[in-house]
Amino acid sequence: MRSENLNANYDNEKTEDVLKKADVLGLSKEDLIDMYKTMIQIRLFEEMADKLYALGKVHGTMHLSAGQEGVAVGTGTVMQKVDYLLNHHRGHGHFIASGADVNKMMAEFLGKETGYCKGRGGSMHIADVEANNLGANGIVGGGIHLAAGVGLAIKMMKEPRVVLVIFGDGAANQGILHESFNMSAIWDLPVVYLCENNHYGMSADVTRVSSKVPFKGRAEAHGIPGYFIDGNDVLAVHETMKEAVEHARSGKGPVFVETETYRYFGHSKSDRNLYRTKEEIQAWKEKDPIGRFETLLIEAKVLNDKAIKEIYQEMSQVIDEAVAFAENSPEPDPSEVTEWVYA
Amino acid sequence: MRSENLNANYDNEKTEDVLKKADVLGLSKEDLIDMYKTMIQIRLFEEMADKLYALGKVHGTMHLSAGQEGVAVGTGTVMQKVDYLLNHHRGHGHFIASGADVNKMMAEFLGKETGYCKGRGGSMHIADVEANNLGANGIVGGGIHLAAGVGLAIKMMKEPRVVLVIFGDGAANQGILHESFNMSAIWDLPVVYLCENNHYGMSADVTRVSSKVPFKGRAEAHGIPGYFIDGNDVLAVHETMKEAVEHARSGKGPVFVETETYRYFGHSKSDRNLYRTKEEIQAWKEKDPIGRFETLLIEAKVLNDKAIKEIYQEMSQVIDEAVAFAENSPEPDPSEVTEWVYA
Amino acid sequence: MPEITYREAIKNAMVEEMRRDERVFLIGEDIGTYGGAFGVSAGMLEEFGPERIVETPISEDAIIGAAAGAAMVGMRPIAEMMFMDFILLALEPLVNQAAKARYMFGGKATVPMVVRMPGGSGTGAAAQHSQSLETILMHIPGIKVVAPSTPYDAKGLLVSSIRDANPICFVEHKLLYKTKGEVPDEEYSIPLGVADIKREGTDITVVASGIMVHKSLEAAETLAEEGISVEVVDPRTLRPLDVDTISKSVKKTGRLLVVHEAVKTAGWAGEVMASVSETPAWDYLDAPMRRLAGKDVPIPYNRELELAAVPQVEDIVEEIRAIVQYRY
Amino acid sequence: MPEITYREAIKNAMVEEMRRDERVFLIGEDIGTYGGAFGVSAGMLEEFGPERIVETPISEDAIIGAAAGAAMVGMRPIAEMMFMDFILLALEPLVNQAAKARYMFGGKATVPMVVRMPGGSGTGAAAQHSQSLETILMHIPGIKVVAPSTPYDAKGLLVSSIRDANPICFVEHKLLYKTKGEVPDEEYSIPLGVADIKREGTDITVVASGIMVHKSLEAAETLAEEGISVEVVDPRTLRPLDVDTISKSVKKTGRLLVVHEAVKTAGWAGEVMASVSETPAWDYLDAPMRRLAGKDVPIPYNRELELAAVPQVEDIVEEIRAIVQYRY
Ligand SMILES: Cc1ncc(C[n+]2csc(CCOP(=O)(O)OP(=O)(O)O)c2C)c(N)n1
Ligand SMILES: Cc1ncc(C[n+]2csc(CCOP(=O)(O)OP(=O)(O)O)c2C)c(N)n1
Ligand SMILES: [Mg+2]
Ligand SMILES: [Mg+2]
Repeated sequence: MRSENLNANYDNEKTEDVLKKADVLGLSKEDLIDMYKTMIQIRLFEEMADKLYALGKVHGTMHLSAGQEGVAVGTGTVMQKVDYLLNHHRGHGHFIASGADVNKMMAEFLGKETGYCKGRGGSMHIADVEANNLGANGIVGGGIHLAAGVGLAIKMMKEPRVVLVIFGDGAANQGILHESFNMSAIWDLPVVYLCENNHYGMSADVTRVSSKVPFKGRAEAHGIPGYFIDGNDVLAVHETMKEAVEHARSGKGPVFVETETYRYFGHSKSDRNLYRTKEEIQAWKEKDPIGRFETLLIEAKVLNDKAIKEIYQEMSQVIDEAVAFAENSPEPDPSEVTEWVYA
Repeated sequence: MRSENLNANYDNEKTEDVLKKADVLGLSKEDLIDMYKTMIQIRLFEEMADKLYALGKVHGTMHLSAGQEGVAVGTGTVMQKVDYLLNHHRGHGHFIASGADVNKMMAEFLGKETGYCKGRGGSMHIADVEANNLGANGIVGGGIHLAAGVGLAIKMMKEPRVVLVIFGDGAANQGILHESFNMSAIWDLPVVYLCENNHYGMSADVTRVSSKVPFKGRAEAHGIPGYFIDGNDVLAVHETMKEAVEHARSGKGPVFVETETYRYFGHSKSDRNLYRTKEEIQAWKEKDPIGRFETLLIEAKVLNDKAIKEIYQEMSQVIDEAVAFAENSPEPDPSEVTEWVYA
Repeated sequence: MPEITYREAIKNAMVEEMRRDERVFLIGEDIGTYGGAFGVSAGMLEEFGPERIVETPISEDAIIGAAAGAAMVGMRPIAEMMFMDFILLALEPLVNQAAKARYMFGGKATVPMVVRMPGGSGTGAAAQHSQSLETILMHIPGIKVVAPSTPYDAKGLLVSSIRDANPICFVEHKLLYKTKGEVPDEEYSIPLGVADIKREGTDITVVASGIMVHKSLEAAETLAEEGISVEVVDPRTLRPLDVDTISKSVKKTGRLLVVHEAVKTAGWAGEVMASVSETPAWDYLDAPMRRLAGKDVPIPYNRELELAAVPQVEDIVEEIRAIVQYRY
Repeated sequence: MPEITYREAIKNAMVEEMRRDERVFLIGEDIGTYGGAFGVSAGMLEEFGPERIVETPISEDAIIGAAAGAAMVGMRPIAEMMFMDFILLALEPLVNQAAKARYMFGGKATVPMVVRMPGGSGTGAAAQHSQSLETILMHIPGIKVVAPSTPYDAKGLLVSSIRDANPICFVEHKLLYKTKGEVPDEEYSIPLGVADIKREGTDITVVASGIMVHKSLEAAETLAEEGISVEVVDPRTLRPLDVDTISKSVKKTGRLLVVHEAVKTAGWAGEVMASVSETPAWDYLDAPMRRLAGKDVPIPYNRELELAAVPQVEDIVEEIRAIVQYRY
């Protein structure tokens, strides 16, 4: 029994709406521009990562999030510094949106000593524990149990924090989701579950390997409120995440948000894209989260062509500097390979 | 957030109803008497097991199902010989109801060479693979993934069989349930999930450790039809299981049945019953599945006191013979301890 | 010194550390009112309440994952696996997450957690409730493995484990819970990674852990009557292993027998032997290094089979005799 | 004989066995259109269809559990873990169910299943995608562990594994997939439990498996120029281990080095050494038995660190030199 097709409601937003909506959300024009900038930064980071890989400068795998910037930025603008983040393998966008230093990210990506993890982790394990970023994860679903524990710790410490755990549609079929849902529900833990449903696991169509989509029914079966939204609408993501995070922060327990989105690049570098068509990818590019937001901002006169060009230039420079920083950084010293196993 | 209280609908069945209902279900008076007999057999088996333990004749643990005979017999009378059974640790009743040889069961319980598993398994691992009994399981939830595989095999072999997997309310919080539900749902596997919700795990009240009861919502979240019924009403169990098994056998995919019931003995031998009150146990004894069925059968004149006495005598003798068989059976030979590791 | 049981020693360590440090908490199945399957935490719910005696659903994977998550953000969880066998349901968070986080993140995470787990056979609980899986845990960089054999060691090592900044697997043997021994009233701790010579001797070194320490001591007693002097070394922590103490002992006695209940194939006896090979003790060996271990079988239910599956005192006695009689 | 890759050899074994026996089927993640993460099953969906190339959700626990369940009722599943690391999510069904069912049930069950799993480092996939966990699997009675190093062995051993009636862990090294070797067109199989001497020599026995066979052969080549004659023994199956072949070799050479990529502590080198100690070969040892293994670290991402974490050819060369130079 295949699932029904997945389809969040893709509105054609009206010009007036965007400013009104922003206003309601407490977002200024500057905020909107910042959001747009961050989306561009993510896109350029991913494109650069892809390029560096093609140039043979990266040893190892990576999972690029181009196409999913709406989820990252809509979420990142809601989270607070005190909140914990458990990210997943396709995590660059969320890190950037949560304010990570792209120099250190790029350096980690190139395996350098100046990277977030001193080159030990790579793209799949970027973390910054001091800044409450508890890491990307190489295990599909590998943050989901940790989230229950972080939520429990927050509750014990009686602090107004939340933990955000991010995972994909593929991860939603791991049993640990069920255990974590149950635990966070019975203890009313401040866990925000964010599922980036980008229609595919590695190659598996979500409707072929999942009993029922959207997944929110799985959360609801545990009494956890669930949302299913258009992840390519950055403001919709922001709005929903705001509500969700508030719910969790106020002690009402866990919450589940599922965002429909799409990734443009292959799953990882071994991907030959056999499982989807060029047409499908193209159709999704027409629903591009950056393009849609850009159109709205132009129509609302928040941006114009010149401003956009400048933003691209500025962001390109940021990324180029990150690459320069990373390339000029030293390699880890192989004699230190056995350090940091134990505390 | 605690679950709501659990409460299946405990009808006070009417006399006429029982014969009418039996008729609708295709059960003759003899069938009803057989069902009653099997329930008595289970009860006496469990009481004897408890006694043998107290006498120091059993080395090891056991989990007794007295109080849950309604589920066992209501189910056993529906299953066919071709169907596979994956049982759980509290499995004596289901084995007896599925026609197992109590001599071999008792011998296994006493660790004898003549037992179902030649004394290697004990109460928690009774199995009879040739007869499609794939074993009790010491791991809570340990049959749930196996069930998906058995279901898949049945589907591949294109045979009109089903696999019945039995587990408790405690097991329902294991993540594997989520994985197995999803798999059997997407492939429409003939898996019948039977949850014996007896209100407690080892000591944990189901409402304290479960986000939502009854659990059927968890099945429904995967598109799997779910039932929640009074497990102490043997005919209700029979009726529902019949419907459920037919559903699975006809190729419509998996189905989930949850039966509310109660165990009288402690969880296992280390149990001091601190987590529940004598009153609660007493209240449940008033809803005893045997007592209720007996009353109905008496009122319907299917049984009278004399017949009941004879049944008890007959069943006692069966159990006594099983004990004699077991006690007179040889111990395994310690020099054979390394046999049967590999095929 | 007062005599208390191994069970009480463990409980006392937890109680005292929880009083001392409010970041310490207990998490596991049926640890509250029931007091845990082996009664170790009996009464703790009354003192610490459900906030710190966190009784969970039956969800081993999430229990260990939650412990790891809480530890990463500053708590100090003690997780109880009701039986060691169940850690097999939770190796993902333990091995892929807790053990590796620090290294993967370039030294920027700490995961101070203890996982207590009763292992071993002897209670008739059969194949899925009787395993000795410590070797598997020893093979994971980032994890420490502790396995006390006496109440004194249990308490002192558990205190150190709780205060340690790494994921610790604390292996308890079910048959030891009721054993008694002297434990001081005052606070003390035993450093991890330090072996203890449980009996001095000159003819052979027996390295044994957990329940096998006691069986080896019994065997040593018997052999003393025959004039064979056995030194019994209890590593107490299996990882890090105190190779130094072991190799010194072997240098002295010239012979080595490793005894463990874990099944023989790929069991940790091999680690002890390989480690000794890497020390100067090798040159002092007068006989091949030997091991006596659980038979390569799942633990059977039947009492006699169960006993036959793991080393007993007589087996140790015989093995030692054979080694001592060995001539090149 | 035609030359084919290790990847093709594995695929050919699966294809031929699936044609021969309709009970054989494949189950795993992304094994259909994608052809598996390492492309091993590419094209098989076309021939066998989705009924026999069973592509699953990301649910490792259920994949192995389902394979075990299907095997118990007569099918012969080949399950693919996309990376060996993920078997940690599925040890419950593998160890507690599949490995023990036969014994627990008094010999009345058979669980004929193969779990294929690519292990090892070298691709920059870091700590959670690079582990060599074969020692853990070797420690489980009821399971056999196979680890081929060449296309010829891979095909012959996989055929035997699929026909075997027990749960088999079939360990593939990622870096070997592209390596080539001669494989006959005709059907053949290699019995489990038989080691292969990959190079004959007289001065030292090197026991190595998987990728380390090739590194050891390279080291042997270098050392031959120095007049050191190295015998390289590839166990091919780690459990059961062909102790006989190894001990005969050690008897001949008088020296033993075990090389594995798995981390050193509690790695399977210890098992080889302990086994040799139990044979007459012990008396022929002219030097301490030694091991060279992965460092006790999670595999790091950075290329140089990654190389530093596991034995390289030069390390093997140096270690052999030291052993050969050893004097009592
Ligand atoms: C436990 C585990 N199983 C499988 C993999 C291999 N793998 C990595 S990403 C991936 C797909 C994940 O899909 P999803 O969760 O939807 O995330 P997406 O890649 O689409 O962002 C798979 C199968 C893994 N890393 N961990
Ligand atoms: C994986 C696992 N965790 C814990 C246990 C210990 N244990 C055995 S039975 C049990 C309670 C099970 O509760 P439930 O599933 O409701 O079955 P019941 O005993 O009530 O019939 C527990 C915790 C186990 N055997 N396996
Ligand atoms: Mg996805
Ligand atoms: Mg129950």
